[in-house]
Amino acid sequence: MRELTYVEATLEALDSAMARDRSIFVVGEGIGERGGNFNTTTGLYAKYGPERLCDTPISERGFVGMCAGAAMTGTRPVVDFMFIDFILDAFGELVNQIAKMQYMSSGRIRMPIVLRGAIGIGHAAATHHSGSYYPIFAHIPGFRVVVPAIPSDAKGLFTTALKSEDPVLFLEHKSLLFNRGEVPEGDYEIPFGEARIAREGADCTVVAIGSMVDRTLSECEKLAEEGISVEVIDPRTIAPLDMATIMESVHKTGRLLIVDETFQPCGVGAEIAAQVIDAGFDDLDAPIRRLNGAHVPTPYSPPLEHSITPQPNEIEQSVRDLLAE
Amino acid sequence: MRELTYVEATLEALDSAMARDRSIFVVGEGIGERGGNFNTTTGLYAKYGPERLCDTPISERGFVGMCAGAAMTGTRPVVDFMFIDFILDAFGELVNQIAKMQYMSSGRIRMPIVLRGAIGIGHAAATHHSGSYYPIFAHIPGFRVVVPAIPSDAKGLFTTALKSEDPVLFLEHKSLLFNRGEVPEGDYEIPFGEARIAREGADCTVVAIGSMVDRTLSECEKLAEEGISVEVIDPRTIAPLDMATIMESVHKTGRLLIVDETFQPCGVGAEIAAQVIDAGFDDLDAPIRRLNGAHVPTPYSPPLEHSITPQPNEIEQSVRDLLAE
Amino acid sequence: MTDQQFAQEMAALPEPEQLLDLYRQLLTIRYTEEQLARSHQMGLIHGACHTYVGEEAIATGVCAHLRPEDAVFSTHRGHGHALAKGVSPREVVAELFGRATGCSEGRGGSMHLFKPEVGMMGTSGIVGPCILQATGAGYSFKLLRSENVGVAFFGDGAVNNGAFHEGLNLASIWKLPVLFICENNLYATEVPFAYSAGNPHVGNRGPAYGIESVTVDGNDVLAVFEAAGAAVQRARSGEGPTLIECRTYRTRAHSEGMRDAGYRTQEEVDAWKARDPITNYRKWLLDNEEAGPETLTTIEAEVKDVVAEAAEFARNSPWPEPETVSEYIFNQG
Amino acid sequence: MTDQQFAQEMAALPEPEQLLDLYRQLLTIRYTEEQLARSHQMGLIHGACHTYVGEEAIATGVCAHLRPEDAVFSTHRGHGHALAKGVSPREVVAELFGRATGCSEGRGGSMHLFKPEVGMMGTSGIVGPCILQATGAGYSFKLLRSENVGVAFFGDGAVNNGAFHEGLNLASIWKLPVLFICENNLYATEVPFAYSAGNPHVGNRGPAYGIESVTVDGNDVLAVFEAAGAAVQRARSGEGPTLIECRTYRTRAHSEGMRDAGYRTQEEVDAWKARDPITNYRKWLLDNEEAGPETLTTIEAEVKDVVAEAAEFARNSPWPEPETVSEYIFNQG
Ligand SMILES: Cc1ncc(C[n+]2csc(CCOP(=O)(O)OP(=O)(O)O)c2C)c(N)n1
Ligand SMILES: Cc1ncc(C[n+]2csc(CCOP(=O)(O)OP(=O)(O)O)c2C)c(N)n1
Ligand SMILES: [Mg+2]
Ligand SMILES: [Mg+2]
Repeated sequence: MRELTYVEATLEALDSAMARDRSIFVVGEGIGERGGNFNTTTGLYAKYGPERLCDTPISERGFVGMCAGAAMTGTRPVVDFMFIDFILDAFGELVNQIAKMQYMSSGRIRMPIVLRGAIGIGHAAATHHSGSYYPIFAHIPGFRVVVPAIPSDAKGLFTTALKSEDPVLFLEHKSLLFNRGEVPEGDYEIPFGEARIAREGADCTVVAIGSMVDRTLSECEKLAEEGISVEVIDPRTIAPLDMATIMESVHKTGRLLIVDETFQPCGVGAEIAAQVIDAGFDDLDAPIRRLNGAHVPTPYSPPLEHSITPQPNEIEQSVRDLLAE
Repeated sequence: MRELTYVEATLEALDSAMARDRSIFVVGEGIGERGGNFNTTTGLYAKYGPERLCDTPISERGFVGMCAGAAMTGTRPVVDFMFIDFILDAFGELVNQIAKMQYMSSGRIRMPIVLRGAIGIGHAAATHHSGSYYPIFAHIPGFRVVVPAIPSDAKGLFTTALKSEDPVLFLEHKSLLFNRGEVPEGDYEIPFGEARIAREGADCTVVAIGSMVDRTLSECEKLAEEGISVEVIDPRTIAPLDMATIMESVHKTGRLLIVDETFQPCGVGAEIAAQVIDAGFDDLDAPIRRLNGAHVPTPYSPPLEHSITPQPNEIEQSVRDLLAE
Repeated sequence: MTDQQFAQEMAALPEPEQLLDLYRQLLTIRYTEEQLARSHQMGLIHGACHTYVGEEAIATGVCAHLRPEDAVFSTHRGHGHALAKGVSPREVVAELFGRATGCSEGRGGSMHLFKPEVGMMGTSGIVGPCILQATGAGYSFKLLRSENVGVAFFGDGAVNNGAFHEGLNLASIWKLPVLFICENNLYATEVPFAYSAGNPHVGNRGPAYGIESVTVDGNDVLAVFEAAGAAVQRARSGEGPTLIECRTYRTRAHSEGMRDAGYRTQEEVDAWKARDPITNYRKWLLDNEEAGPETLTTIEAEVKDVVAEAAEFARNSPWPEPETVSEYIFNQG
Repeated sequence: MTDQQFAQEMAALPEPEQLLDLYRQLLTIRYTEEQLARSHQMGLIHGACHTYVGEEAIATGVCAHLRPEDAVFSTHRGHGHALAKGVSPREVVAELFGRATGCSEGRGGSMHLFKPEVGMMGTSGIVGPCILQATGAGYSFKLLRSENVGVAFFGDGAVNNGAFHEGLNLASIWKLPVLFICENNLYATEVPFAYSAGNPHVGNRGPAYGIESVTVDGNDVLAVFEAAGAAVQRARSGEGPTLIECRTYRTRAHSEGMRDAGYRTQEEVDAWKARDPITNYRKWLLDNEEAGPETLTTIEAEVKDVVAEAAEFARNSPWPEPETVSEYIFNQG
């Protein structure tokens, strides 16, 4: 199959959706003729023009609130934040308006808005350009939260996002954007709430999110040589979270590690662990472990930055520790 | 000992601190002559004047960002949000500036700011006036998050907050504000990160937060009549979280329930459960259970509103279920 | 453009038959609010309740120009906007009573009134968002090549908020069909606008955003009608947004049950009460022989009945079922 | 007040000995930026790097009036502000190299430069907050009865942001000692201000907030010096904030390594390069016989050495220790 980068995969999905559905438009800083800071809209301006690829002032709250109003009145905005960190200035609109609108209006108003942006630590982007924040959006009722790890998932999930009637946060890790992978031609949707089993295994379950999926898989290859068989699950969407697949895996392996770059306290790993301990208590043969990014603002300097994300050797060691329990 | 309401207790702490420390000032809407929507500043305007009790325009982002700058330059702002829901418009300032400032400046700039407001579901305040959001602030590195349940704690913890060099979120549940309780005279501090054992017991540990503490305690009295002995822990601060006290209790009881009005996914209960299952796996005789507010925007109508917070009978039943495991 | 030039460009006065509709609309709001105030005292309303008494001319004058497809976004003080946009007193009162028959099925209450079927796209407990959402409706309408307009109603308090700045600028640069209606009642709760704004005028803020702006007497329904008519016409014909400052006053407390002293004088309240938009409009109708006293008395009696019936309807309506509490969070699943 | 009246009220020209300090400061910024650009190409700078080349006159002219106790808050394009406020080239370059000797000990990088000891209260990767924080410094200084001032430097891009609106209004209503310095270089990344602002002028926005505002040639260090002097004087004497729009241009790409085509013409770039603030000021010094060519050449050589030595220092500096990564999150514990 042909290969595309992660960004090319979402671009293909966006182009196809925009061709099909005239109500879709994109707003953001530099997403018009420039084609987006991360090439997320390259070539679309020439095809669809300035109303549908709309460069904005630096008014994050303003254009998010505006897009909420647009979504309420028959169009389908896609907000491209470039770095997702900038979404924080629009947090009030997100939590009090976008997430709650369908509910407040007893389902008679829809909120088909896609909010996308680059997340994650890396490239010495420092603390104002390294955020992810998805555990926060999973905490709030009303959002779909999507964190694809590979190009084919990125395309299928973005297609689903662009057809959704609900608000979707589509979060793309900076270190994945230019990764290549096989991507099917044509339109296809991947439903929200279905995890991908990235690797089957029998001895230990590892749930890995976003950029941690590949990092975990490479370690598993090494462990496999020693006969240690790890199952790796990529949830793909954080909300809804496919606990059934995780539960089933833990039932089989009896051991669970969650690897996630974002902060540990009240994070996704905590939620997964809490659900497993509640409904799967008898399945567990060992404690549940979490590997997270350090609970610290992202430092700039490369050696500091490197030290705060879960490293391959830590993943390996955590699996070994669990197996030794 | 004399009794005060929760609000009177924090007012006493604030008055005393302002008398002692001229660098403390309060900003908010209606906190001047009016004395605050919840009487949080009653009488202070007459004593300390308009510069130190400063009524603001409806510019939440603006005055929070302003107070960040003030805290950086030698004064000690207290932001009184009335309803904490309004803090969301200032979320960017909180997360990207206030929480990160000490770190970014390698500790050479201080951020002594107190952000206070009424939280919680009740009184048909509906979804724009019922938020709590503390799990979000506990997720982000850089905040102290305080959720007192009784007047004496409110006073001691507020005194600590007003002396802290770090940003503090001081969150007061609306249904507690006019509760009365014994409050010592004079100044005293309660350190952050020390839970209160609200009730000793041997059979089951319940961690209850904010308004859930009293609700849990009343159920425990009933259960005690049947010989069921529940230990109730009030963490008082969500960040830092006193896991040692919780761990010790679970070591004794082998059973854990967490009762919290806020949303379940990626919440405080998840974090507590995940830490206990990691470090206290062998102590557990039963699954860990969580009782949370429903994962839904707060509805207005009383019967709907009533149905979404953990109710006494649910607390009782959860304890019974755990004991039956 | 000066205010005067702008005035000359304005739409004409209402047609004769519309004059009585305006009167009926004013009364519908007034009587409903007075009913809500009584119901609040009786404990039938559970949360906050901000009435629109004294400001009725604004919603009435603006919404007279709107079609159901035009989209209105409002604030915490939104009962009047909902009523003027076509939500029935029944649905408004029932919503405040928390009943399943309310316009938001009891999920919303006073500050969250929704009826998209008539273009009432919501009131909000948060100051500011309505400005942005109306801008967004304008964006939709432009993209969809419709002639509809988005309308934001907001208080003077919102003018100091970043949403005002960002929303007006966005509407300006894309020439969106939007009306920004500022109801300047001089106070945000108890804080005077003259204290909280470095520039105490709203109607002169247009140039800061390159848009038309004007100040009108918000207690004069005909003045509001004229200004709004011109603005709607501009919007529908692709000429972009307009900011209209309506100078007005709320004659009841900020919200029912709240103190209403200490921040404004009795003289000030009395002076504004003497400028009551309904009394004055009634007088104008009589003085100009647009209607006789019997006609007006008949309308008054009719509206009274409608509102009384609405309260009765609300009282007899069922509560929402707790089992349904998690419905509607998502459209799917 | 008209611009002209304002100009008359302005402080005098710099003292003769200050004229050469200004020249030295301009060069320090220019040479440091050029060094950083080279270092970026060599891979010694790890994150983004936004240079201030072409805009040096602004930081130079403003900071010439500031004391170490005055508080400066800046943006993503903040190297020049840090240098002008008294952070040494060593500390700036080392910070961008990510070394422990950098002004933020390597935690910050290009967009997070801090040295509170000299009143450099930080640059920010987020557009907007500096405006609010400078306002807050003004609040502190007023409350503490000091004569210090808060200064915000920000781009034209920030003007469309709610922080601008809220910050200027707050500073106005409390008459805070603050300077709002808008560096209008016509673009936010590649988006022209003329496109993104309904009103393409910044210097006329003061009246919307009831504060003084003025537009100056941001490439003329003496014009900036004069306007800033008057504003600082006003602030120190309790007369409140001033907004100064400095019209300028960045002659390099938005950030190092980024494309610099497709959104502006070569003619435009060339026209502005011909108005280079340093070349022109040099010429002015010579023409007015304020300095001879040898003096200037000596200064140039001296500054070159300082900057070269700074790069050397940075290259030889140690990396921060990963073990320290969690230090400084909290003051206590
Ligand atoms: C963002 C936000 N901050 C604070 C409040 C609390 N609040 C509710 S109404 C109000 C005053 C609003 O004043 P104005 O906009 O002038 O409207 P009015 O009540 O006078 O009609 C305030 C401060 C809020 N609802 N939203
Ligand atoms: C809130 C926010 N949104 C977007 C960005 C991304 N961004 C960085 S610099 C920039 C352009 C800034 O333009 P301007 O304020 O004019 O400053 P200049 O770069 O021209 O000096 C943008 C959009 C940001 N840093 N912060
Ligand atoms: Mg008002
Ligand atoms: Mg610029």
